[in-house]
Amino acid sequence: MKKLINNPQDVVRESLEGLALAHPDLVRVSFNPVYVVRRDAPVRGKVGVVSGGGSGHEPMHGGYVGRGMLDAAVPGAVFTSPTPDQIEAATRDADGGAGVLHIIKNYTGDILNFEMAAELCQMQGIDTEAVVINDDVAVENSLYTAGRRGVGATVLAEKICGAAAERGMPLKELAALCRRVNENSRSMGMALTSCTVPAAGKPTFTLGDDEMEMGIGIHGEPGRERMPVEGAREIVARMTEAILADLRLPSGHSAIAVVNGLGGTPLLELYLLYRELQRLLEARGVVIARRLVGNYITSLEMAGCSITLLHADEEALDLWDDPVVTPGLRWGA
Amino acid sequence: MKKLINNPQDVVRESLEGLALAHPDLVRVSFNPVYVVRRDAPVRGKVGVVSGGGSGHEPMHGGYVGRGMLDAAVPGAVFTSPTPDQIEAATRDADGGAGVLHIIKNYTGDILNFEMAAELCQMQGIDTEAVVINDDVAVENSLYTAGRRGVGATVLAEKICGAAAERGMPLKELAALCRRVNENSRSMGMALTSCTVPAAGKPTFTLGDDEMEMGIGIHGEPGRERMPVEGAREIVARMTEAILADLRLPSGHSAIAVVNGLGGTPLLELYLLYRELQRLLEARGVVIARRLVGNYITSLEMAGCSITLLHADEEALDLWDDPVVTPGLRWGA
Amino acid sequence: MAVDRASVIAWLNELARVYSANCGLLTELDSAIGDADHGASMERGFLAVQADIPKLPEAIGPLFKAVAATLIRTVGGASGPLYGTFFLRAGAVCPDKPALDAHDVLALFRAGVEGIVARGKASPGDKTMVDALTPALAAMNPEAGVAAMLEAAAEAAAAGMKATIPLVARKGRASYLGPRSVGHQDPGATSAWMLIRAAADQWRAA
Amino acid sequence: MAVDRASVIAWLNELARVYSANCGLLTELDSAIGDADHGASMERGFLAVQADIPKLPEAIGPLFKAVAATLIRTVGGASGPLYGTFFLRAGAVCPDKPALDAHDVLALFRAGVEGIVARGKASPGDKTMVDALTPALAAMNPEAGVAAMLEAAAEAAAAGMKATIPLVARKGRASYLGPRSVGHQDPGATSAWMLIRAAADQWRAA
Ligand SMILES: Nc1ncnc2c1ncn2[C@@H]1O[C@H](COP(=O)(O)OP(=O)(O)O)[C@@H](O)[C@H]1O
Ligand SMILES: Nc1ncnc2c1ncn2[C@@H]1O[C@H](COP(=O)(O)OP(=O)(O)O)[C@@H](O)[C@H]1O
Ligand SMILES: [Mg+2]
Ligand SMILES: [Mg+2]
Ligand SMILES: [Mg+2]
Ligand SMILES: [Mg+2]
Repeated sequence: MKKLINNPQDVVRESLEGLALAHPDLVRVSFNPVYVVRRDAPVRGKVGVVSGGGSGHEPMHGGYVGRGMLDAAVPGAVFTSPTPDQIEAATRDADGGAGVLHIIKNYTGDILNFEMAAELCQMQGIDTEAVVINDDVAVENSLYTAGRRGVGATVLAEKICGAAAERGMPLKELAALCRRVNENSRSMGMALTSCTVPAAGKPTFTLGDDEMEMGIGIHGEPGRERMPVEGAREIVARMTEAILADLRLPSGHSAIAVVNGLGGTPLLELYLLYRELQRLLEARGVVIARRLVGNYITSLEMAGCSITLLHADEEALDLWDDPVVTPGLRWGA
Repeated sequence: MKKLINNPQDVVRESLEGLALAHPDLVRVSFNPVYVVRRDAPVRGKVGVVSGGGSGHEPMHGGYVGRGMLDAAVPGAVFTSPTPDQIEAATRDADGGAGVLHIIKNYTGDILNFEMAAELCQMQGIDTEAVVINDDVAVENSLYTAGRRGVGATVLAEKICGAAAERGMPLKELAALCRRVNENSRSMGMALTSCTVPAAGKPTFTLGDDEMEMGIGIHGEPGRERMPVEGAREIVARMTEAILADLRLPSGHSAIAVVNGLGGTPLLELYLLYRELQRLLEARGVVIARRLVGNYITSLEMAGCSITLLHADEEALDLWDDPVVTPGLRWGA
Repeated sequence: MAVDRASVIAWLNELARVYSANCGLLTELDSAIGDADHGASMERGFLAVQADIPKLPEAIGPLFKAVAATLIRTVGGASGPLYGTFFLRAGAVCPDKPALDAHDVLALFRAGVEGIVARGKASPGDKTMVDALTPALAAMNPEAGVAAMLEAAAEAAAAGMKATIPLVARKGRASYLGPRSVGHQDPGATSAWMLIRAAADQWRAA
Repeated sequence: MAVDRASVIAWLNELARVYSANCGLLTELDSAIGDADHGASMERGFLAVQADIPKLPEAIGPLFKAVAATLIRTVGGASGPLYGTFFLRAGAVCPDKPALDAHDVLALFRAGVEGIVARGKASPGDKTMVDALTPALAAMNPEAGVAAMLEAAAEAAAAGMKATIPLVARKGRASYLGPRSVGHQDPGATSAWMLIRAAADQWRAA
């Protein structure tokens, strides 16, 4: 394992120290317990928006803390959900008196830890609502699994709900909005190479020189199918078809699209993938009204990509355009 | 070679098509000859700022086109300087009547092609000034070499000169400012893995499981020394010492720092490196007044990093803070 | 003989040792059908518990609750809340006496395992830690005494753990794999077996 | 016999073939001490020249200038302007006649090589294409006739190319390597040798 780190055990803490040093104008970082919070939190009267999960997906979530997006982010160890005490402390710090929305990716660990945290918050009279993001079509959503995983839609939900909270939307409405964003979003990912968890010291899996993993998870969980590598056009088509098989996105309607790198994919390739995606959707009459192209929800150094589509109404587009001032996403200010 | 592309020969064009499709509000892309230009170019009365070079370093340069930074960028084939006709056409399109600044990285090919382009421009009565960026301390600046390479300082020069041009600075002054930025900047890079040029189809070099290349170039040119991998702290110290041996940056003074990923390094690691850098500079009494942490000048999918330091005066900091609205760098608007 | 505070501490120390020693193994199992963190998570949690030993309460019930709090605070992931709940529920049913007899031990294991099932909602056969814990519990006969009871439990846990290999996962991260989860031993079932094995080893004399 | 337009076209076709066939080799050489693009660049340039053949001017001088323009427009990097300048200068000194004799051929190679030196400012021994081109030029004796003159030139170019192996690079990208450039053959010297070798092969009958 070659990584630009000191000790595997210190990676998350030292990286968060770097985040705090680099963006003192945007965020504060608490270390005991660990969480990232908006410089000016809590914002009086505003609903707090909090998310969290294992580390290794940067800029998600710590890079999305700031005006117009998250009030706090709770990072766990690499690929390990954070613990209830962290979530509780972050929630307390993010609560401006109007309650706090928890945006949770659908993994057993995330759900259990956020659940326990919510119980702790309730005991202190903090109103919380939990919304579980489960947009990954790579995984069957059946009674016999833990359900679909939460991936790229999390970024969209954090941006859109962050904007709505900033405008003053109350907690219950915000949770409903978040659920709508989730219901109207689907994602699919693929990998060319594995990631290496620092503490594990070796790649989570290995792929042959001509193999790819279709439907990979953002924690290096194996995907739907291991198959021969294909060209960008075929890969984008495969992922987009899987998404559209599960998401109503009729001709003439608008989408917000994320073409996301998993950490080891050059931007040169991501823009090329975006070209393929837009051409494909245009052929179906779908307009990509807004988009992100870059590394937004990663899996350490994994080479690969994911596509997320949100069937967007006017409200979503309008909230999308609101100012956002975070280390990882910034416009309008 | 596994890459998210269609044909190796089409990579640059298809990626630029993606850039154009993704950012129609910011840039236009010409394909014959190939260059990227600000949506609203030429800006009447403003000096045009144009840069260019081989592709494979995204977001540089095409991602830096927009208000407050470049008027045009000229991408060549992967790692291959663009040709004079491209540069000339881009310069013409960027000329608002006040002349055009060429920001050139110090590579033989870039110099020769920009020289020939400048001759063509002169024949058409377009005033150009050329500034050559040569900030890479990995390479000895002796009479017996092509001189130091141009790397990270290019991003700083493009941002700062872009802001000054926006404020109305005339061409000669702008060129002088660009030279000052270059003279006050130094960089150093290192690699953990090689990049793979799409047309070459295999890695440019190979490193052992416990080797790193110190002083790597952004085209995968071998560096100063191949050596055993070290921890982040030692690596940052090694690079920073090399920079400070060549750059006067006295205690009490301010710097703009770039902690840059080469394309395959997770943001988690880059923030960790930033922590090491700030601690090291703090110990020397140097204040990092502004910084970038992320992928700003890359080398395809190479894992590794570079550090750039600019000894910044008030003018540089002030121009740094001006609004910038490009696909790759955005604030203040 | 019975399980006194010193035996409990010996068990916790042994768990810290076992999870450290098997960190690589658990991570390897988790790499195949999960996300390669189970080893580091278990090690981190039980090293934290070990570090807490000097500060642990005297009475065994509160002691287990303190262990639970430490696990919940340091492990994270799916296994943090699950093992945390195990010790929380075990602590809650622990009688207030200096040493536990076989009936007490059975009661606290039962409460712990039921807690895990209540939290995680996994059934036997879902390819989780429950597949080691449920047969272990079923194999516990307090009439045989602590040592024999736990030895039987550890053997049943081992069998349950191995029986996860042919299963299709239906809970947790491995469930995303569907049929591709077949042929791999569940990491959580493995750490659960180690939990019981360590008790059996440490409480042989009890 | 002399070099007529058909011979020139045959040379250009052969260059397109040679650079395509040796794209991998040139890139491999450039990987060792450069940036792994020399093969693709030369192939791209001379395939573009080949595609232009139907539209090339009749007279050899203007024809070479058109080739120069195509190379300058399609190659890029260091070699684009350098080889472009070669053909530009060669075209400029080309006499306006349907076929070139040995003196004409020498004159145009001299002008071309001088153009490369003027553009790139490399001296012999700097480990560049100049190390193949300068000895080639020195070996050209027009009294021997075109075929023998170019055969000698190609052999001298080959020797010059091989002689770059022990050199420390002082120009171009390889110069960044300092002493680490020793032991590698210069990619540009190799493509320059191919340029002359192809002329010698195609103009044997001239
Ligand atoms: N719902 C559940 N009920 C019981 N055990 C579960 C459940 N979900 C997961 N597990 C157990 O947790 C183990 C994984 O733990 P760990 O790797 O620490 O968590 P994560 O999956 O969050 O990375 C699995 O091997 C499985 O035994
Ligand atoms: N100043 C120079 N004068 C003559 N030849 C040069 C000079 N600089 C570089 N070269 C030649 O160019 C070759 C590299 O060409 P190429 O790989 O196409 O360009 P780049 O270095 O821009 O990638 C070198 O091998 C060398 O022979
Ligand atoms: Mg995990
Ligand atoms: Mg090149
Ligand atoms: Mg796990
Ligand atoms: Mg080259």
